Formats: sequence, C-alpha cells, structure tokens
Amino acid sequence: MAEDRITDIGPPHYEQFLPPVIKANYGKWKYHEIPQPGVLKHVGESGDELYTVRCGAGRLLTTDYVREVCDIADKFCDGHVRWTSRNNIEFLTPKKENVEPLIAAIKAQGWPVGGTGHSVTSIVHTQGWIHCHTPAIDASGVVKAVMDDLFEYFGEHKLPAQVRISLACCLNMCGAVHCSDIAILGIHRTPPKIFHDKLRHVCEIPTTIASCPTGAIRPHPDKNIKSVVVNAERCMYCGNCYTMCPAMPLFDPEKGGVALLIGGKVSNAKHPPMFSRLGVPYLPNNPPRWPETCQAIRKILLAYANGANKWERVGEWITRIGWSRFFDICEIPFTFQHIDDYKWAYDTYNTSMHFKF
Amino acid sequence: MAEDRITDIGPPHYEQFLPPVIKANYGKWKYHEIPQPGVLKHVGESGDELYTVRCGAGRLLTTDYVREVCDIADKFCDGHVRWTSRNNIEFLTPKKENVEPLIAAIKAQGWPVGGTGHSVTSIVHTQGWIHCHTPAIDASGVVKAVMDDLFEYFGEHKLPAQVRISLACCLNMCGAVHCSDIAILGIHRTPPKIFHDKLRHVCEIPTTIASCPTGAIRPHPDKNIKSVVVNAERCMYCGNCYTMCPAMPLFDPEKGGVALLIGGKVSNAKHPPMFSRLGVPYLPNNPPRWPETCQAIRKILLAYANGANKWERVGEWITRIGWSRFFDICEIPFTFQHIDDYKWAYDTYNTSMHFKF
Amino acid sequence: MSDTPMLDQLETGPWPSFVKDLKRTAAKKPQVKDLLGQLERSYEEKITHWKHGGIVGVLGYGSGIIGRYSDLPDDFPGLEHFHTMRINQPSGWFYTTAALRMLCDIWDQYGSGVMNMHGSTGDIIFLGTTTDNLEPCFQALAQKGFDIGGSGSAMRSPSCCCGPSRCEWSCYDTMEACYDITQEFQFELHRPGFPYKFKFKFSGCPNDCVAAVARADCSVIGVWKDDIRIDAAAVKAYAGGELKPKGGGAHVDKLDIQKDVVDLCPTQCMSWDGNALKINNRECNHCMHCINLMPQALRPGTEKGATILLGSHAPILEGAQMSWVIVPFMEMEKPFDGLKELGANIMEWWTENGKNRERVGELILRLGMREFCLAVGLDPVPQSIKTPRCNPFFFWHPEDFEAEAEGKTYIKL
Amino acid sequence: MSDTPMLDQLETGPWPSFVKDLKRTAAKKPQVKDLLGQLERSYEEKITHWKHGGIVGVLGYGSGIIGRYSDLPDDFPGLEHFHTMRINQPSGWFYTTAALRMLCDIWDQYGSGVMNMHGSTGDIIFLGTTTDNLEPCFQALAQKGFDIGGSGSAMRSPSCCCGPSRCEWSCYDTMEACYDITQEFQFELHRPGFPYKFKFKFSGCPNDCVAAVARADCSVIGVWKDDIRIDAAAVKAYAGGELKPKGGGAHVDKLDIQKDVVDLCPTQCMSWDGNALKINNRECNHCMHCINLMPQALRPGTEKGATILLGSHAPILEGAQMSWVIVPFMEMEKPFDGLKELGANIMEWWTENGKNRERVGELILRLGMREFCLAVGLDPVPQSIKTPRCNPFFFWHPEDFEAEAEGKTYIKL
Ligand code: SRM
Ligand code: SRM
Ligand code: SRM
Ligand code: SRM
Ligand code: SF4
Ligand code: SF4
Ligand code: SF4
Ligand code: SF4
Ligand code: SF4
Ligand code: SF4
Ligand code: SF4
Ligand code: SF4
Repeated sequence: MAEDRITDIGPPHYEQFLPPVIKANYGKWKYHEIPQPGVLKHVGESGDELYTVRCGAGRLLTTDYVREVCDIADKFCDGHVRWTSRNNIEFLTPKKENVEPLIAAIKAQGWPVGGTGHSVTSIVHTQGWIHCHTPAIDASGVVKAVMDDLFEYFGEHKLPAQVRISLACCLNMCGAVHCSDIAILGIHRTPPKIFHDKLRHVCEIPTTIASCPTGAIRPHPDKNIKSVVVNAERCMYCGNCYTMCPAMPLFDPEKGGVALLIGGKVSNAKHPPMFSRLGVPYLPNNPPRWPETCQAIRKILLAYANGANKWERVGEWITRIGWSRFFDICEIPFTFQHIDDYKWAYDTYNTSMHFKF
Repeated sequence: MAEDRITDIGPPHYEQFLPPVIKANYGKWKYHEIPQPGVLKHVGESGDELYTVRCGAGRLLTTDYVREVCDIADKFCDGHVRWTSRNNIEFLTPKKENVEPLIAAIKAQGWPVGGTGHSVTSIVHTQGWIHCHTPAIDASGVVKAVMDDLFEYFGEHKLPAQVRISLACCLNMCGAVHCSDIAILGIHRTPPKIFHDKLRHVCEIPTTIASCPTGAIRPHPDKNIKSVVVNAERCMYCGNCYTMCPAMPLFDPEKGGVALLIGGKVSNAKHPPMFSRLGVPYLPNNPPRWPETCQAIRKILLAYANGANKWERVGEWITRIGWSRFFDICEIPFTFQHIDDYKWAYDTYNTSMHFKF
Repeated sequence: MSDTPMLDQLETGPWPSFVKDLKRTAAKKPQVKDLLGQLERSYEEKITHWKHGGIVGVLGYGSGIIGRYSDLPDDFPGLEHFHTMRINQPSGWFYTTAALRMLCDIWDQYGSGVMNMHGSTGDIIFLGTTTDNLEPCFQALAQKGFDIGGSGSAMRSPSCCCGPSRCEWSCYDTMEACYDITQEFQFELHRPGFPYKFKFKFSGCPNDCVAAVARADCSVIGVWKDDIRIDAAAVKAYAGGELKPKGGGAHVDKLDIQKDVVDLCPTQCMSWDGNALKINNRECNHCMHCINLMPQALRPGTEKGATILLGSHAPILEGAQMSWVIVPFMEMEKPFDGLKELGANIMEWWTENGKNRERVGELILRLGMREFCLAVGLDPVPQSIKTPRCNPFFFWHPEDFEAEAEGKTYIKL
Repeated sequence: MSDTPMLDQLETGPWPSFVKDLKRTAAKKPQVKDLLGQLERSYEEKITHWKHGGIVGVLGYGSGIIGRYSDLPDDFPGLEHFHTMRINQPSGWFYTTAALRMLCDIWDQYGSGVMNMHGSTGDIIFLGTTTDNLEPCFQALAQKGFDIGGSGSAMRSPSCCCGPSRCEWSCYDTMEACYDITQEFQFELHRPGFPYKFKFKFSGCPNDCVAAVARADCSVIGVWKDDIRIDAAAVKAYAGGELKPKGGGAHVDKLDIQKDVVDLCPTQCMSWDGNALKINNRECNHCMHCINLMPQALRPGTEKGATILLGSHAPILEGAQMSWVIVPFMEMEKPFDGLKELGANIMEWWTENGKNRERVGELILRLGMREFCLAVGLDPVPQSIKTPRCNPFFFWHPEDFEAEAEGKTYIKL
C-alpha cells in the first residue's frame, strides 16, 4: 500500500483548467474594459474577446454551493470558472451573447455581481468562531453584516477609488489586514487567565516565557507551583502565549471586540504601499450583526467618499488632509491607544510644526 | 569671603544690550528686505528702520579679534553688535548711511559679508583637535578649508535655497549635524584599543560595559586581568566606552576620517524637518586642507544647484529625484554602509516598487 | 423555535448567506448541524469553542493539516475532531467544473462538505474532518492530481495573480512561476524544517493583485525596465472622452489628462501639451497609475521581469512588515533558475540562523542586510532603501579596508 | 622654518583664518603658542592630544567647566591644564561693546584669550585656563553680571532666536522666555542632578532659527492659531515684480505666485486667481513657506503662542531624535507659568524614572507616551503624531474600562 501512495505531486498544472480562449491568448492580451460593474472584457492582440462576470460569494461555503457554481459555469462558460484573490467567483466566457443570461442566472441564484473598479469588493477574512481557537470575534458573520450594509457599493463604481476591506479575528492577522483601506480586527483586551494545574502538564515553561514579545511572563514565584505569572501591565493581549500554551486563554466575552485600522493599501499606484493604522480602538462585540462595527465603517466610508479627490485611496485621502482632520471628520476621539508605543514608535511621532488646530 | 561670592545670577538681562531702535520697535517689526547679500533691512510698524550687516567669522577666535569687532561696532553701530545662531557677527544700525562705510570697514579687516538668503552661511561646528578628547578630525581647520572653497556662495544668493553646512568631529555630534543640508562628520573606524593596566585603575567595569550601545563589551575572560574585551564585529566605533573609560581610546590616524551626511533641514518651510542621511561613507583625513572633503562637498553642492527646483532645499531635491538618482548624479557608489542596520532600520527600507533603474 | 436564533438573523440581507448555505448542508450532515449549534453558542457567549489544535497529519507530511477539536464535544459530538485540510490550489484559482465536482465528491465522502474558497494563503480549505479520514482523503485527492498545502514552520502554498492568463499587464508568467516554484520546493512545503513559515507570492505587475508585498516572505512582483508603450491615438481618445478612464471602472466618465494623469504621477515625469503625452521613462517609478487610468493607450514596456522583495508578514512579533526590494530586476524565464537559486540560498541562511518563530524579514533586521546579502550572494543596491541611514553607526569590515587599499573610493572626485 | 608648517597653510584663503588670529595672540600668550604647537602635532599625526577630561569646577557648582589636559604636557607645558569655561550668553547673543571688552579683559587676565563665539549650545566659550583660575575668573565675571553655563547631567544654557528684537514673525517673546526660564532653573543648571543633559531652545516661529527641533530636549517654537494676515496690495506687488521674493534673499527676482507659492503649499490650502490670494486657514500647517516668500504681504496671525515639542538630541544612544509635539499651543505670556510648570513636571518625572545617560526623549520611548502624559498632566492630542500606530499591540488600563462603563465610546455613531 505504501508504495502506491502518491506524495509530493504538488498542485495540478493550471493549464488543464484554462478556457481555450485563454490558452490562445495567454500572455497576449492587449487591453481590458469594464463595460458595467462586475463585468470585465479583455481583448487580445488577436482580437479575441474574453468576458468575465464577477460574482460575490461567501468564502465559507459548502460543496452544495460549489456545485451550484458549477451548474452555472457549465451552462454559460463551457465549464470554466475561477476564484479571485479576494474570494470572488469569476465566470469566464468568450461569448458576448452569454453575458446577460449569465448575469441573470447568477442573480436568480441570489448572488450579487460586482466588485470591479471603484467598488467595495469582497472582504478578505479568516475563520473566526467557525474554526479557530484564538478569535476575539467571528469572521463570516461580521463580513456578512458589513457586506449587507455596504451592498450598494459592491455593485456600483461610485467611490473615488477601489476600497478594500479585510477582517482578521485576532492579532495574528491571518487576513493580512495590515495593508487594507479598512481593516476589521478582532481584539482581546484582557491578559491571559492562567490555569496552573493544566499548565504544568501541557506547557513547556521556558517556551511559554519566551513566546511573550513584551516579556510579561515570568516563572511563578512559588517554585512548587511550576507555572508562570503574567505582569498584567505589560501584557498587550497578543495571544502569543496561548499559541504556545493552551493553559493560558485570554478570552473575555465582555471586553473583547473590534478595532478598525484604516488607510492601508498594497498597490503601487501613485502612492507606495501603506500600512493600515489605528482608527477606532474599540467597538463592542455584538453578534449577530455587529451594528456598531457596521455603522462605524459606513461612517468612515461616507466621509471618505465625500472628502476624497478623484482616484484617491482612503490612505491617500487621509495623508492629504492629515490624521487629526480625519479624526475630526469621523468624530473619533483621540486616545492614548492611537499613539504608538511599540518597537518602532518614534517614526510615527510628529517632529514638525505641520499640524492643524 | 564666601559671603561675598555671587552665584546663580544667570546671564545678564538682554535688554541692556539692545540698541535703542530695537527697544523702540521690539515686537513691532513689520517686514524685512535683503537689499544685498549680507544686509538685512527690518522696518517697524513705526516706520523705523534697522540695518544689519552680517559678517562671516571664525567661531574660534581671540580676545584680540573680539576687540576688533568692538572697534567697528563702536564706529558705526553705537557700540551694538550680536552673534547669530550660526556664529556670524551682525552689526546693527538704524542709519542707512552707515551701511556702506560699515561694509567697507569690515572688508578692510579682511572679513566677508554675506550669509543671508540663498547662500551658504557659516558652518556650525565643534572643537576638533583644538580642544576635545574624542575627535576623529579637526573642526576649525576643516571649516576654514571648506569655506575658502565655497567662498563665492557665502556672498551671493545664487543657490536654489539656503544651504546649511555643519560639522561635528565625532559621533557625539555636538554640531547637531543630524539635520543639516550637508553635514561633515568625523568618524573613527576601528574598535577601541584597551589598555588593561590603565583600565583596572581608572575605569569602573560595569559602567564601561553598560556604556556600549551594541553590547560589544564584555568582562575580560581572565578574571585576574580585571578588564574588559571588545567584540570587534559588534563595535561601531561610537566612542561611548571611551567617554566612560579613558583606557579605551579608539583613534587610528590612518583609518579615521570624514563621512558626509546629506539632505537634512530644520525649518518647517514646505517640507517638515528632515534628518541628514549618509551620503559619502568615508573620505580620508587629510590635514591641513582636507581636499577630498572639499571636493566632495563642492560636487554635491553643484549637483544640487544644477538639479534642484527653485526653493528646494537639498533634502527636498533628493526626496523628489530619489536617493538612487542622487547617488548616480554625484557618482557615489552605493555601499553596505548606506543601508541602515541600527535600531529603526526597517523604516528606511524600500517596501514598494517606487524606484528607478 | 429555531436552535440558532442569532445565526438565523444572518439569513436575511442581500449578501450571500453562509448560514443559509450551511443549514442546507446540515440537513444531510450531522456535523454541520453541530457546527451551526456550536457557532450559535459562540454568538451567545462571545467566545470561541475550539480548543487549541493538536498535532495530526498524514503519513510522511508534517504540514497541511490543522488539528481542531471542540471544547464542547458532549454537546456537539460531530465536532470532536474537526480538522482542517489545506489543499494546494492550482495557479490563479482556475478550475474546470469537472475538477470542482471531483473535489466536492471527495470532500463529501471524507469530510463535512464545508470549505473555504479559498484560504487567505490561497489553499482550498476543507473544514472539518476526523483524524481517520485524513489519509484516505489525501490519497483520494492525490489520485486525482491534487496535493496537500503547507502549514506550520514550512514553506506555504505559493499563490499568484491571474497574470498572463487574463491580464495585459503581466510582466512575467506568474502562473507558471507559481507552479514551478511550488514544485521545486515540495519537500520544504510538506516537511516543516524552517524556523517559521515561509511564503511566496507572485504578482504580475506593481498593482500587486495578490498583495504579495504585504503577506509573502518572498514577494515577486513584475516590472519592466524600458519605456512605457504609448498609443498616441488612444491617448487622444481618452482626452476626448471617447475612451473611459479605467476602461469604465471609475466613478467618472472622462479623463482630464493633465489633472488626473500627469499631475498625479508620483515622479512628475510626464507631460501633456493637450496633444501628445510624453514620459521621461528614466525617472518613471513603474507605479502603474497612468497605465491603470488609460489601459487602451499605455502598456508596460517590453523588457520585462520581476522585482524580488523580501520580508513581509503579519505583526507577530516585531510588528507587521512589508517586503522590501532585494533584487530590483530579475529575468523571469522558465525554468526560473535565478529565483530558485536565490530562494534556496535564502531558506538555507534563514534556517541556519533564524530563531524559533523568527520570520526571515525579522532575521535580516536582527543580523543586518550586509550579512544577509553576503550570505545569499547579493550586492548592495540603492533600490532596496527609501533613504540611507540617518544614524552614524555603521560598520567597517576588513574587506572594506582591503578594497580601499586597492583604490576603492566612496565618491568619484 | 615655521613651527607650524601645516597650520600655516590655513592662513591663506578668503575666509577668516583662525590660525592668523591665534598666531597674533600667541605672540603674547605662551599657552596659545603651545596650543598651536599641539594642534600642528595633531595635524601631523591625525589624532587628538587632549586627554579625557577630569572633574574640575568652581565652588558649589557641578557644571559649566570642562576639564581638559594635554597628553603632551612636557612638550606643551602651557596646556597642562587647559579647561573650558562655559559662560551663559545673554538672550539672542546681543552685546554692547562695553560688555564685550569687559569679557575680553577678564579672559585675558584669567585665561588664554582664546574663545568661541559661541559654543554649539549657545554659551560664550572660554577655551583654556588652569584649575586655579577657575574660581577667580568666575567671580570676576559674576561681579560684572555674567554667570557660568551648564554642562554634565544638568540643565544646559537655554538659547533663543532673536525673535521680537529683530524679526517680524516671532509669535512670542523668545528673548524674555529664554531669560526667564534660565533664571527659573538656575539650580538645575549649576548643580547636575539629572540622568543626563537637558536643553531648552526657543524659536519664535516655525522657521526655527535656533534649530530647536533638532537639538533641544524641550523645543519651544512659536505659532499662531488664527488666520495669516494678508496685505492684498502687496501680494499684487509681488505678482507684478515690484516686490522681490524673500525681500531680495533669493536667486530669482520675480515671484510666480501660482507656481512658487500656491503649488508648493504643503497642505494645498491656498488659491490664487491672478488677482486675489485666498487661504483656507483651517487647513494651514503654519509651515511659513508663503510668508517667507512674501514677507511684505503675509504675516502670521495675531492669536499667538508656542508649540512645545520634546525629545531631541544627537545620536547617543538610540540614534538621533527630533523633538515631537506634546502641546500644540501654549500661551506664552510672562511669567510663562505654563511652561515653567510643565518643565518642572517633565524634569521631575525624568529624574525619577530615567536611567543614567538616558535623555528624556528616550525615556518616553521606553515607558510610553501614556505614562509620560499622565505623569506630567497632558492629554493625548492628535497633533503629537504623524500617524497612529500600525501595529495592533495597544494597552488597556482599568481607567479605560471605567470610562466605558460610564458611556465612553471610541467613535460617535
Ligand atoms: C481578479 C484580480 C486578480 C486575481 O488574480 O484574482 C484582479 C484583477 C484586476 N485588477 Fe487587481 N485584481 C485583484 C486583486 C487586487 C488586489 C489585492 C487585494 O485587494 O487584496 C489589489 C491591491 C489592493 C490594494 O492596493 O490594496 C489590486 C489592485 C489593483 C489596482 C490598483 C488600484 C489602485 O488604485 O490602487 C488596479 C488598477 C486599477 O484598478 O486601476 C488593478 C487592476 C486590475 C485589473 C484591471 C487588471 C487587468 O487588466 O485585468 C483586473 C480587473 C480589476 C477590477 O476588478 O476592476 N488591481 N487588485 C483580483 C480581484 C479581487 C476581487 O475579487 O475583488
Ligand atoms: C540671524 C538668525 C537668527 C538668530 O537669532 O541668530 C536668522 C535670521 C533670519 N532668518 Fe533664519 N536665521 C538664523 C538661523 C536659521 C536657522 C538655524 C540654522 O541654520 O542652524 C534656520 C533653520 C535652518 C534649516 O532649516 O536647516 C533658519 C531658517 C530660516 C528660514 C527657512 C528657510 C527654508 O527655506 O527652509 C527662513 C525663511 C527664509 O529664509 O525664506 C529664515 C528667515 C530668517 C529671517 C529672514 C527672519 C527675519 O524676518 O528677520 C532672518 C534673516 C534671514 C537671512 O539671513 O536671510 N530662517 N534660520 C540666524 C542666522 C544664521 C546665520 O548666521 O546664518
Ligand atoms: C486558515 C487561515 C485563515 C483563513 O481563514 O484563511 C489561517 C489560519 C490560522 N493561522 Fe494564519 N491563516 C491563514 C493565512 C494567514 C495569512 C495570510 C496569507 O498567508 O497571505 C497570514 C498573514 C501573512 C503572514 O504570513 O504573516 C497569517 C498569519 C498568521 C500568524 C502571524 C504570523 C506573523 O508572522 O505575524 C499566525 C500565528 C502563528 O503562526 O503562530 C497564524 C496562525 C494561524 C493558525 C494556525 C492559528 C494558530 O496559531 O494555530 C490558524 C489556524 C486556523 C484553522 O483552524 O485553520 N497565522 N495567516 C489562512 C490559511 C489558509 C490557507 O492556507 O490558504
Ligand atoms: C563645546 C561643545 C562643542 C562646541 O565646540 O561648540 C560641546 C563639547 C562637548 N560635548 Fe557636546 N558640546 C556642545 C554642544 C552639543 C550639542 C549642540 C547643542 O547643544 O545645541 C549637542 C547636540 C544636541 C544634544 O544635546 O544632543 C551635543 C551633543 C553631545 C553628546 C551626545 C548627546 C546625545 O544625546 O547624543 C555628547 C556625549 C556625552 O554627553 O557624553 C557630548 C559631549 C561633549 C563633550 C563634553 C565630550 C565629552 O564626552 O566629554 C565635549 C567637551 C569638549 C570641550 O572640551 O569643551 N555632546 N553637544 C558644545 C557646547 C558649547 C556650549 O555650551 O555652548
Ligand atoms: S486571525 Fe487569529 S483567530 Fe482568526 S484565523 Fe487567524 S489565527 Fe485564527
Ligand atoms: S497575551 Fe501576549 S503580551 Fe500578554 S502575556 Fe501572552 S504573550 Fe505576553
Ligand atoms: S563632536 Fe565629539 S569630538 Fe567634537 S566637540 Fe563634540 S564630543 Fe568633542
Ligand atoms: S566604541 Fe562604541 S560600540 Fe565600540 S565598544 Fe566602545 S561603546 Fe561599544
Ligand atoms: S498584478 Fe498586475 S498583472 Fe497581475 S492581475 Fe493585477 S494588474 Fe494584472
Ligand atoms: S507609471 Fe507612474 S511613475 Fe511611471 S509615468 Fe506612469 S504615473 Fe508616472
Ligand atoms: S525663528 Fe522665526 S521668529 Fe525667530 S528669527 Fe527665525 S524667522 Fe524670526
Ligand atoms: S504657511 Fe504653509 S501651509 Fe500655511 S498657507 Fe502658507 S504655505 Fe500653506
């Protein structure tokens, strides 16, 4: 049996999955248009055309859902479909005449079409309560609530530029939210509770101590206890210790919640990539629809839509007007949390007279 | 006698030294003009005028020299004179008719008039070999050599903006050269030599060890020696240990020399204050005229004069064209020394595609 | 009354509902019913009910499976084991429906039927199976040509933008590079031997549609060296409004070439006299802005390749980093030998020197770019920095003095 | 042949020669001849011949004197003791010739006659006297109203730009503030009791003519809160070329108001229609650029005061820092109570918490702005940062939870 085992074959070669029009025009596309939100038209040097219809999807889905996707792709796209880097589904066809019926079929399914150009596209996100052990918040549920709220922006190009929202349910930031226009971040706000009995059995004390980036963990002063203690004042609730040692959970149903980080970007267009920065330090953790989070995001998005110049990403807008004006406009009180005090804090301090009253 | 001693009186009140026209218009100046290089005309709301003639001076001077200054001030300025924050002498008079004779008298003395507006004004500097124990280079001598070389820029407004040159003779940077358009910095390039016999007697070992910012100093492995050793690979020749412990000099006549840091500024005009950054990592230490240093500065200054837009300070010019273009233009080979590897290095790395080939 | 009153509220609203979807599957799969039940519990109590993962896997591999156990196994027995399988996606996330249906069949057979399309790293994520099912599921997939992705202190499944398959701007073959590099490092992907995780991401141009600069230890981003290709007639068509900015993707219908394009060029290297657009390509930063706005008029040049950037990761432990330039331009022709060699050198140096849970970017910060460059065989290049250091604390090595003795100077005089 | 062939080469050239000057004095003062001799030796050998300073001083003071000894006392006996005396300069470095001659007389009597006008911190520097002469020289000066400046781990002699005495832009009385603060902290200036040095510098406006932001632990920089005053007729005179940019200080003779002023305004808050200049003052950054270019047309507003910035110093140990904003606007009327109180609080907190040789800016970085602000009684203000943090590692204190319980929210919804 072991000899029949197949290992280390890697992923299948993509070529077998490409539609013929792509194979024919591979590397020889000439330009694209976006004839309507959610629809891309790519034209090859050959003159060939490829139509893509982008469809918003929950990233958490079932085989049933995927089979429905297949049904549509079979009907209109000769069985070809892809997903995007932001978890949207793209139906691909060289046939212009298929586009409208394809869109109709997608909509009939109750799925949205959009996510192109100056829209809010799908929210990159993580597991949350559906499958991870460190989240402060859920992921799919928050995303559903926010996308319901911002739905009009998915299907239309009415923003000054593209807006990319991401979510990560804990500081590990699996959603790589650190460079998003708007980042939804689940945060814990209390130090770990230590279960000394459990700790002794399941955790290595030196590794646990070493895991803490702020050096908040020390051996328990009572040597007999063979455990650790946490200096609450130095703890910033990162959960690193919990990753190393399951006897140190840091969940607190009332204190955990959401922080919004704002103004990041990834592309190099105009302005180099930028980190997202702390906008709203805390919003309550209110399932199932996280109303405060939805409202705060909408408020910030509207302020941006209203204030930004053409082509300005959220972070470019804020850079132009300055953070203090941003806080004003969004009615965000400035707090000590906003002021960096981690390792490279100095570079965020204002060493100039360039500020506004 | 002890009761007659006067202490803690602080400096004299400045008011007694102000010319009458200043007392009359104190806080009520309206505008100024710079009728010619080295001459300022300040006009009060009252209509009163004050003429200032700025005269370049060695900062290192003698009582004889100061008395000569007094002679001129007595003759043309009713005995009033001041120094500037960059060690120039300013002769002050309300009498317009005095300006030309005053300038003539200054020139007769062999002193230059200038340093205003878009000029190269005097070089802020430090002690060097004349009076300090850690310099890698001399101060006054280098300054004299450079100012002789750039003399034409002192007396004319022909640069795109003001250019501020500073010099510090060691990494302590008493000249506060860290925010200058062009900074001349004396650098050591070899780790301290340790005189164990002396060290034992004159230095405290723990303080010496603690003084090293890179942790390069350790107790001597041989406990009997009661001294320290330096890990040469971690030493960056800052001289902190020598400040604490005279038994650890780090002078090397052949290896020490000059580094040029470029593009700093202090004022908030247009661009916020900027740090000077490593331009030329090393130039040889060649008394009495440091020809390589003079030539390198001239080359950079000319490249700037040639390439900058109107009103652009050196650092603003480089920010616009990018450092790699600056290195190109000035024919400065890029080295590992240019790449930051100290504490906040990360923020200097290029995390974007914004660069030029 | 419903078992999941809170979740039920997420069935409404215009965005696709994962609750609706899961409920449908829950009717067939008891573990999915349990999943909804436990999720509802989390919604009520505002905490997770997943325990810290244990070490589970398939034969011979040390990665690709995330062990997951419920802390309420009595209430939700279907979740007692509920492991994740990461399945390495094909380049660009292209599928035929045949392949997708095959994946669905296998996952229905061996797992919960719940999945992510896709995980943040790029894998197909199969969410929820038991320890026993891992190996058979893996082999069923392998028979059909799919393999498991990375996890733990290993290479992770690389990913790429669609690149040449569907985009006119791609400066190299992202799809093939992603495939080829994934194949090259199969061992490292399946057998964790690194200090921590290592990710590759491939974007075809500086728009960086897989966010490589933010979330790949090694970010490979396409770029051109020569001149932007200009179709002068099309430029006029944009100026005249016949062509729409961003091909129609924007909120405005007509371009003002001076204000929208030229004035916003970050290097100010463009000019427009109302008639002809000129670019001083030597000063261009390849930011893509002008091309993005006028896709029918401007295209990247023809001397193409990629920039290699290193070091990005999320904030653990030193704070998030973006990758920075280490090689401004690398040819990217198959079989990508340059990248493979550099990648292998980097991994070797990092494995030798990295501390546990230290990403390669953090290691470079700790040991310095000089040590890194010398170890992997790179020269110092000004493109790797935004600015030179502002502190005077720089090191000199014996090699530097030797070079000086041989005539090296630091400025040409 | 000359004893100082290398130095002699510095007697030529158009810039004033310190060698010429010293030689003249050397004729009268043997120690100055020795000084030239030793300097020549340094020029030959390329190393300093000064020994590490010892601790010398005047009665009751711990600062203001830098001990200095030659390491070649046999060759240059005049340099065996050659200490520095730092004499606290008057605000703005204004003198009458009477005062200067008096200083020269005293220094000729007790010292070498060699001096710096001025030291980098601002003091009058008397270079070179013996231990015995320190006290009599000090008392001779004190009789005439001059006192010794700072050194060591003490407050250092504050300095200021000429401000209201000779500049139309000064937003507060720098000269008086400098004098008053110096008087207030006489004890701290003369008796080192701090972890390290502490410097005050006072600039009247954001042009910062004493480089306060770069080299003062506490940088006090003038600013206005209301609108820039515009003389519309004068603006037109600049536009027409009758008035010269920078009052004649520039390399160009005529201003292009759009390009030179409006386009370069960092906040883009100005506009010019060829006729009238408008400023949206709410968005102005007080950078001074427009005012600098048109000193006869524009002036700072009338609601004036100062910004307090904290923390700058040279690179030892963490790398150079510039000061950052801690109080965006402070009234600066005599007797400057606000600044005195804040200064005292800062020094107290720093003295209690600072490590040996840790500047206050480094201490804040180590302990955090929150701890600092709470200790000295400041609120968090957005003006103190360029950007908020990008890492998610922020702390919560019990007070935060209490405030939340009382209804505090972090965005108004
Ligand atoms: C399909 C996809 C790549 C893939 O292989 O999956 C893709 C496809 C295209 N991108 Fe993208 N981008 C895709 C993710 C991204 C990302 C990554 C992300 O968001 O995580 C970025 C970086 C985002 C950032 O900067 O934060 C990205 C930044 C861009 C930009 C830069 C826009 C800017 O102003 O910063 C362009 C150019 C533009 O739109 O003007 C662009 C342009 C394009 C073009 C026009 C390229 C082309 O010629 O075909 C494609 C259609 C754009 C559209 O939707 O309007 N694409 N694009 C991804 C679709 C995501 C989705 O489902 O919504
Ligand atoms: C006399 C002095 C102040 C003092 O109390 O001693 C002074 C006096 C004036 N400065 Fe200054 N500045 C003086 C040192 C500085 C410094 C400090 C330094 O260089 O170390 C700076 C900051 C330098 C920097 O940014 O690196 C400084 C940055 C300015 C600026 C900003 C220029 C810019 O574009 O960045 C102005 C405005 C201008 O010139 O357009 C200015 C303007 C002025 C004005 C016009 C102010 C006025 O209305 O009277 C004065 C005449 C300027 C001239 O010389 O053209 N002053 N000025 C200092 C003369 C130094 C010298 O002898 O050369
Ligand atoms: C599944 C996934 C989230 C998702 O829902 O998509 C995920 C899930 C986990 N991540 Fe992640 N990470 C996932 C993509 C990422 C990404 C995004 C990316 O790869 O582009 C990042 C940010 C980029 C990066 O690599 O830094 C990311 C940064 C982290 C970190 C912080 C690493 C750092 O250097 O800061 C941790 C913490 C750790 O490694 O201990 C972590 C740890 C984890 C663990 C293993 C939690 C743990 O400590 O055991 C999570 C397992 C959840 C589960 O039950 O499956 N995950 N993680 C993503 C992998 C799916 C896939 O293979 O496609
Ligand atoms: C005399 C003077 C240089 C000059 O020629 O003008 C000077 C001379 C010395 N400085 Fe300084 N510093 C002088 C202004 C400065 C300045 C500029 C300023 O104050 O505006 C700075 C940069 C600003 C700052 O405070 O950081 C400066 C930053 C240093 C440092 C590094 C401090 C740091 O935090 O990085 C040291 C090292 C130390 O303290 O051990 C230092 C140490 C020294 C010592 C005491 C050397 C030592 O370690 O014993 C020098 C004594 C030389 C002597 O024989 O007199 N000196 N020193 C300046 C004082 C004259 C005066 O009172 O007017
Ligand atoms: S962000 Fe945190 S909680 Fe969410 S999936 Fe990643 S590790 Fe788990
Ligand atoms: S949560 Fe983070 S900071 Fe707090 S003790 Fe654990 S590892 Fe340390
Ligand atoms: S810079 Fe260094 S050598 Fe020069 S005066 Fe200051 S401490 Fe002395
Ligand atoms: S010179 Fe500086 S780095 Fe070198 S051993 Fe001395 S203190 Fe340490
Ligand atoms: S990164 Fe560039 S090449 Fe790749 S899809 Fe995006 S725009 Fe096209
Ligand atoms: S790609 Fe960017 S930098 Fe280059 S010309 Fe276009 S806008 Fe300018
Ligand atoms: S800082 Fe401002 S107020 Fe002071 S002299 Fe300079 S320009 Fe005038
Ligand atoms: S002071 Fe500066 S920011 Fe304010 S209006 Fe003038 S140029 Fe603009």
